[in-house]
Amino acid sequence: MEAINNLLSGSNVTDVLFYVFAVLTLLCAVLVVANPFSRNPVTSAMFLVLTIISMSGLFLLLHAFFLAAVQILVYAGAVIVLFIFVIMLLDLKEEQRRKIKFFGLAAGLVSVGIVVSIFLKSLASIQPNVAEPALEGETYALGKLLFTHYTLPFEIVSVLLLVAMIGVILLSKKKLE
Amino acid sequence: MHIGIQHYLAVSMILFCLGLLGVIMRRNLLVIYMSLELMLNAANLALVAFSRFNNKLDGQVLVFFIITVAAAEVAVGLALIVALYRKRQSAHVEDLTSMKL
Amino acid sequence: MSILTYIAGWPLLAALVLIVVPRNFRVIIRAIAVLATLISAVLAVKMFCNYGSALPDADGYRFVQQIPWVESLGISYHVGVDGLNVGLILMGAIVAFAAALCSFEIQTREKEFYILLLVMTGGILGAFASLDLFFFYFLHELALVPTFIMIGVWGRGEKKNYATFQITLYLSIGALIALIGLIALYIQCGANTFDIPKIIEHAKTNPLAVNAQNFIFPLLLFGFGILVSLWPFHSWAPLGYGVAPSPTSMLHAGVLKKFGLYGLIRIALPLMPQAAQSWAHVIAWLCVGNILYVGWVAMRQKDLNLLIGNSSVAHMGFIFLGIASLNLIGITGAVLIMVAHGFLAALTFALSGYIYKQTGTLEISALGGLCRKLPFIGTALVMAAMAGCGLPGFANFVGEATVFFGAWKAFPTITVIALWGALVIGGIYMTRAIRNVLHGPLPEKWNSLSDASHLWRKLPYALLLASLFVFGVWPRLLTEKINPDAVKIVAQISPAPSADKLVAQSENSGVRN
Amino acid sequence: MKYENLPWLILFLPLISAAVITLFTLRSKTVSSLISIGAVVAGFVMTVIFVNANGMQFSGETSLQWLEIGDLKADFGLKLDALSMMMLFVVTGVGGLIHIYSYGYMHEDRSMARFFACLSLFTFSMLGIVLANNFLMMFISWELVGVSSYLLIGFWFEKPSAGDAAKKAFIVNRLGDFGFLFGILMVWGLLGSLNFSALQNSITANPAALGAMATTAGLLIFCGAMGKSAQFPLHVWLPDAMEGPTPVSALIHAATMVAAGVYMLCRSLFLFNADSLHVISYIGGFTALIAALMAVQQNDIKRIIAYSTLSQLGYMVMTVGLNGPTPAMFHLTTHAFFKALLFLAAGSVIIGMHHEQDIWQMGNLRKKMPITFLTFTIGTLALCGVPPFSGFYSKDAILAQAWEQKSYLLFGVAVFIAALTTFYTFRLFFVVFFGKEKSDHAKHAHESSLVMTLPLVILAVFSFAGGFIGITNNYGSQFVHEHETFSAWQQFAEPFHNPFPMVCGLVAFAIGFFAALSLYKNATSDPLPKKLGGLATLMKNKFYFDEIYEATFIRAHDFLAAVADWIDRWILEGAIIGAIRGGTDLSGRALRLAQTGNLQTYAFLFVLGVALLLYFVLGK
Amino acid sequence: MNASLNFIGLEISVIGLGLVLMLADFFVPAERRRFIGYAGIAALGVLLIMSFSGNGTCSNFGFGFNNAFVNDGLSLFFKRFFIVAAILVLFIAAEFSDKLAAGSIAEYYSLIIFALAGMLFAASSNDFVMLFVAIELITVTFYVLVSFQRSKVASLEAGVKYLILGALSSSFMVFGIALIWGTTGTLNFTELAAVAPQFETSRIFLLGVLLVLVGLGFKIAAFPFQIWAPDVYQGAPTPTTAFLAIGSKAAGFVLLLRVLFTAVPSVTLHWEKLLIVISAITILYGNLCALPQRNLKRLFGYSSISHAGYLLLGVAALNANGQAAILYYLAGYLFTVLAGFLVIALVLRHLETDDVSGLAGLSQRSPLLAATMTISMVSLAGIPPLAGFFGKFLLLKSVIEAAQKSHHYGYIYLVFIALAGVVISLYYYFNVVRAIYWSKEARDLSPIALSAPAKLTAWVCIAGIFWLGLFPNTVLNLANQAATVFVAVTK
Repeated sequence: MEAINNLLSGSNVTDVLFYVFAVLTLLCAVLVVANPFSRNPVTSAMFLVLTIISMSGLFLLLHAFFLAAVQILVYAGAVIVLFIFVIMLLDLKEEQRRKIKFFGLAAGLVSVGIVVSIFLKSLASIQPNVAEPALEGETYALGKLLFTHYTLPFEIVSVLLLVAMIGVILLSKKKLE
Repeated sequence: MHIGIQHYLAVSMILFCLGLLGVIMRRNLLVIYMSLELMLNAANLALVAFSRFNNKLDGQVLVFFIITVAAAEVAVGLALIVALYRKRQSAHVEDLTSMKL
Repeated sequence: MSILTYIAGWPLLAALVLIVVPRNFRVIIRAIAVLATLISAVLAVKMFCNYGSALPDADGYRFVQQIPWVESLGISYHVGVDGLNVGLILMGAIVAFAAALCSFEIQTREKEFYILLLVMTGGILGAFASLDLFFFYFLHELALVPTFIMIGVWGRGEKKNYATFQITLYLSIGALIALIGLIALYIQCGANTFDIPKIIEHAKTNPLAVNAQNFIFPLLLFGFGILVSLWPFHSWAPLGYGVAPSPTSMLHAGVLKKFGLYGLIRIALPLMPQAAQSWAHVIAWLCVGNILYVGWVAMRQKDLNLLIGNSSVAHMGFIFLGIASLNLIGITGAVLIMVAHGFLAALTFALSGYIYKQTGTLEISALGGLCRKLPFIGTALVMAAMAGCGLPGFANFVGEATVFFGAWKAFPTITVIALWGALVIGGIYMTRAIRNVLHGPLPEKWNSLSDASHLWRKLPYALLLASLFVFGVWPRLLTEKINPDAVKIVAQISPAPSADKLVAQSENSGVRN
Repeated sequence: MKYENLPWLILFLPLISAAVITLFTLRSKTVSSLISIGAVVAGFVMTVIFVNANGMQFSGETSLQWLEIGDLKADFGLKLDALSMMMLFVVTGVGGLIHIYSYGYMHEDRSMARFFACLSLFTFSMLGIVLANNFLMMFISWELVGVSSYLLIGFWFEKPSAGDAAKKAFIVNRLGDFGFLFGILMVWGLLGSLNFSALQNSITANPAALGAMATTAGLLIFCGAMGKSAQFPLHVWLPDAMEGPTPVSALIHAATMVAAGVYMLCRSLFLFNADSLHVISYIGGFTALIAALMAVQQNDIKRIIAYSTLSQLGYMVMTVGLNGPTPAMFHLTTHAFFKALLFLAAGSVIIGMHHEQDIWQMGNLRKKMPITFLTFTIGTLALCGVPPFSGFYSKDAILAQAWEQKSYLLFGVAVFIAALTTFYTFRLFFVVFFGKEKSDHAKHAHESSLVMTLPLVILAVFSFAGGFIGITNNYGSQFVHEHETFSAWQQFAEPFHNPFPMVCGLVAFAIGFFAALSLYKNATSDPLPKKLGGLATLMKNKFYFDEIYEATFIRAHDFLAAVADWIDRWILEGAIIGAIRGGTDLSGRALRLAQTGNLQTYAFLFVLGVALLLYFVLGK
Repeated sequence: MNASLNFIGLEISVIGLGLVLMLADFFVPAERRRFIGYAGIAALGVLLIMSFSGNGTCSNFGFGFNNAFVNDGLSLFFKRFFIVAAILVLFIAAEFSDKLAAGSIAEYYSLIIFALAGMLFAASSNDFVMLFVAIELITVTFYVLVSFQRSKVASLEAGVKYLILGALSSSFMVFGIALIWGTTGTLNFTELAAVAPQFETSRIFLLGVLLVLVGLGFKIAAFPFQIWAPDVYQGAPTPTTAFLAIGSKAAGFVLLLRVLFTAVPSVTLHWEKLLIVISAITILYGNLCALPQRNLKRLFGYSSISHAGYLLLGVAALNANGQAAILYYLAGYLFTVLAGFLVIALVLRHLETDDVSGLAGLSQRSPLLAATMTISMVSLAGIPPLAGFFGKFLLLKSVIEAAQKSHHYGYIYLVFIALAGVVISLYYYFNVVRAIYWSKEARDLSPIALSAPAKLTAWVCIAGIFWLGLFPNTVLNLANQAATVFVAVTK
């Protein structure tokens, strides 16, 4: 009741925004996973873009401006484009509506349900911290941390990207020698 | 009630579980892969939220790495799926059962 | 270097040499194998003869050699003999020599066969000589694995595959259970050493807790019991021996099988006296299964090797009975039978192997009257059968009689049952076998059989028979050696002193507190 | 004691002979037989020398340490006293003669060397029994005797019946040995020693030392004798044992080995209390009775004599049971003479008849085989207890013992048996030697060679004179404390001290003789079955003991064996191991069904795994 | 920073080597490219020798990069281990090269080297970021390596399965790391160890740790995350399978050890039951499923699951001996498994099937390979005098020690389950041996020509197996020393 009151009273804009973005994120995510209207992967991909954009909204609320930008750039800009590209390339048809096996569905729901319940239980155990969050996601600070404290992982990730590059080339080379 | 870490974490966890559902319910490899991205993003959200509420930037650095690695994985993964599609003309999990038992 | 190292080492070295010998040098391969085992046997005889004059070390072992192996675990290569294993090593070396001689029956892949045979020989002789728990087990396993392969590759009959897997899995279970027991013993003892004399010494002042004993003892009992075909874990034995090539059966039934019994006497009894006492009844009743039940099973067999295999299982019962009696006479008797049965089992399997080689069957109903065509083999088989049913003059009798005397004090009822098994049931199936295999008219088809003619062919059988005779006629050769060490073991088992010690100890600790 | 080492030599010479023959001279019949004969004859000579030097009335022991483990002390020891000396004479003397006889009898056999090796082995073992100074040594020899008997019964192993008989003898003996060793264990457990002298001392010192187990222990020890001396119910092997060569029957199954049981009883007489002796005497009497009855309807010459042996052994055992070791041993000795004589003579007949053993194929052989006939007659007369033949004295001593012990039932039985003995012996006698030749073989029968007839003659002499050459004196010195030595004349007149039993014995003889005479003088077939009807069938079929044992003991063991085998095959191997194997295999096949190859299943299982993991740790 | 560079000289060299090998492609004609591998082997050999001579940076103990990177006994042990593994895998790859797309063999080598680099980093990881990137480097490289035989559907299918499940496990792990960091505020193992006790009851923290374990459990193929192993093992090119079986698994184990015993030891102590159950089920699952298996590579897949179970015995024992035993066992497993895959690569490369029957008649075709395979199988089965026996001995010993110390009945059950597993495994291992020596199905009896490097590899593997079985002292001391890294975990 109180929460609704708070929301309605608009005492805190960020709170309202949180709910807006959160609902948007989750809704879009649901539509990625299980769109009742379309089983087309393109639809899923488009909703994934929406999920990611609304999530970067949440990032903004958390003052992680750089990451919000990266999120949109990398995910919406690169990853999803890649997905769409591949979907188009492969000319994928809609996922056929095969008979859903009731047992499989139930078992899947039950196991995810267990995970959810454990998650929620754990969540309930969290003590909300009283202190006002103060961190500002300054790009400068982030960069400094990345290039001093986390140089080594950074370099390793560069090797990883190299490997990924080689891999992609090897896997998609047309000619099989 | 003020929006605290638990709110963000709840969103993150629900997102994570949605991704999980996608992985185990969908049959299209690409959609499965997208669901995996959802799960990674859930982790990202949790990290950013923790970063904000713990007042430490390390979480955001980790997010940076996760995004990078995810991008690399996506690249390799999609290439692999494409290669497979070329062989099999299918991106459905039911068609990938030549090895079993 | 201790002579024991040479006894166990020559066969292993020869096995290594054989690896590089080309496989078509058949004569050389065989010669190397025979020579290596011969050297072992001669050295073992020498060791046996010099036993009295060799100086024992502080723990009472002779011909000792110790080389650290893994210091952090307290494992060392430690060999030595006392009365308990001196006879076993002699027996093992002689049987190995006989088995190598009998291996002429192997015609395919001889090189591999001889390598395995030599590994088996070296392993088991080493295991008996070992005074280190780890090597004790390690070398036994080393000897056990060739058995499986030999049965699998050179075995005979339709049930070969089944039998190979059966014996492999069954014995591995036993070996592993025993291994767990040994490790638990090592840990529980807390001396941080695998050295048997040290552990025993340590246990004298820090006896194992009774509940630990009651956990470890059954592990060793059943682990070793499976290896020795203690009833009801015996069914692998006749099956395995039924299909095994005879040199393998000789070495396994004769020598390798004694490992478990030796382990019980050497390790389980002195270290876990209380548990031994509480389990003695169980062992004694299980013996009845071996002696009586398996005796009956043997009566029913239609295949000579199965019959011999079952009778060998039945004989194990006497040894267990001796062990269960937990007194000097019983334990001495058990060791005596271990040695005697080694020669006997080797002899019987060698003979059945010869018959199989000649006739291509061991189906009792298909045989008959063989004494006419095979007087030497037949006579030897009669002798073996007689030794098998406990005829005096052969070493088995001495052992069995001793066991009966020992067990009489502890388990009169079971002793009587064992007597029945030994004298009557043993007599029935052995004489039936003689009657059906050797006596009676000779079927037409066996007219072309030929007897073991020249000396080399006769040698293994003669050697084994002679050994049986020597120890049967003059058992003091063994008992004088066994006695002092059996006394030590019995002293550790006997309830009164150890209980006193426990009481004294608790009082001491009470005072300290 | 002079020539202390001589007994060792006597004992071991036959063993050496057996070893030498087996190892070296199996190919030469003559050398082998000479070695064997030499060993036993030398044994006899040395016995004579030893006894001459030491006299009969002494007692000594000599031993080597053989086995000593804690409380278990078993020496390889010899007990030298009148009892063992007399037995030495019997074994080496009668044995020697039989060895010599065998040389002739077995001449045609290609395995003669093996025969003599076994015979030597037997001699060694028998001497071992005789000389043993403790139970374990005796048991060892006991077993060895059993095995030599086994080997010799099965000598012609190609004959299925010989193989079967050997097997049967061995197993039945083993049954007795079971009790024997059981008894030895019990005695050792109670008295702590195996040595006869030590045991005797402790029993003398404390007659109740055996306590409540006294009767049991005694009867268990007696089981040994029951097996070896073929007492009811373990008597069934002896008649079958006649499948062996005839000298073997004479030596082992008449003169020596079967007497070992009686000897053992006498040796360990101090162990038996009144109750156990009582049982022993009745078993002996019963055995004697049924054996005599069975003998009446047998047609095989050797089997008749075998049943007679059985019957006489029953006599001896009965006498021991009546606390009469001296008469028992006396009868044992004379029986050794005349029964060996009878067997050897029968052997001679068999050789003469070209291995025909059915008495109804013989007839009128007295003309063709005079020496055999004569000696056989002497043996018969001795067996039937005709004065002054040796059998008369020993049998009279037995009857007198029964009478004096006031065991009138047994006395009556004994007299009845005496009559039966005479009857069946003369039945044999008449049918074989008188009347008409009943077959071609009988017509062409011939007398045996000198090497065979000579032992017959010597044995005949002893069968005749055995009653008054001082045998009782020697035994008496062993068993009777205030013993006086009788002169030959006194011995001759001994039966008249107690005339009633003597008269009874003579009357029994007369009845038996005239019955046989009237029925069989010129008979060509047996008239008795018609007269006796069912009883004759019973007798002929040995009261169906074999069949009864077949149906009980053997069947029971075979049944148990079948059950055990079934359990082994189907429960242990089949059900339990099979279930473990099958269960393992099945669970493997079931488990891997999870491995569907479908990625979605995998993902699901993965998530399920996560769920389980989380639930396991955080579920509470 | 410069000081920190002293620690990663080895890793830099390895990455450099990977780049060089890749570039070598341009300068070496296609038919000679398989020899590039030998250059890589030589270079790795030099690095390996340096690690023993004391000149190598990896024996320069200490922390670097703000404690994110650690060089200690454990990392040293594993770095040597990974280099040896890579060397042997390169040998196998060189033999197998004609089955790969010929032009891309140099890339294959360099990918192996990059995976090796990832493993080296994993061995030295001391914080979760390092852990994450190192694992991802390994995993992403393996995605490519598994699907490298593009012409084979099975290879691609295996690649996709590994990809999806790998990414799934990565997601769990990342989420777990997020939760751990969120609750404790630190990513560094050492720091975490200090603060972990106060979070022992925090559900969210425990959830985080568990989710990290999911990721690591996937790498080592422990139950319930073992499901991918058989398919991927079967489908991947044989050298990849070999490297996956030994390298990837060992990397998983070193990280598992670090996380459990360096980062959150206080939590681990409460999880003995969990570890026992996981270990027991893993052993049973692997062995039981392998029983009816006829496909050799798939058999190795199941067998690798069971061996993960055995290795987990050492984890479950929660004592230093257990940790040392894991290291020892892995060392033995290295030679054993690579021996097996060498034979598979050499024998089955010309056959369409991976069936066990393909080995029929091997004893006549090539006694050396037959012996190698036999020794490998016997060692896997844990029979003396081979490496597998001593390793299992140490593992069992550590568990029995734990049983004695904790009086936890679970340990005793665990011992017997391990025992049952060993016995079951005998059946299928001996089935392989049987196929080699006395199978009646042998059709092709032509001798197999072996190149000198292949022979050398076989002999090295055999020597390694025997060496570890007969002379355990050296490696055992190294393992014991390495295990001292962990906070003494005692109860």
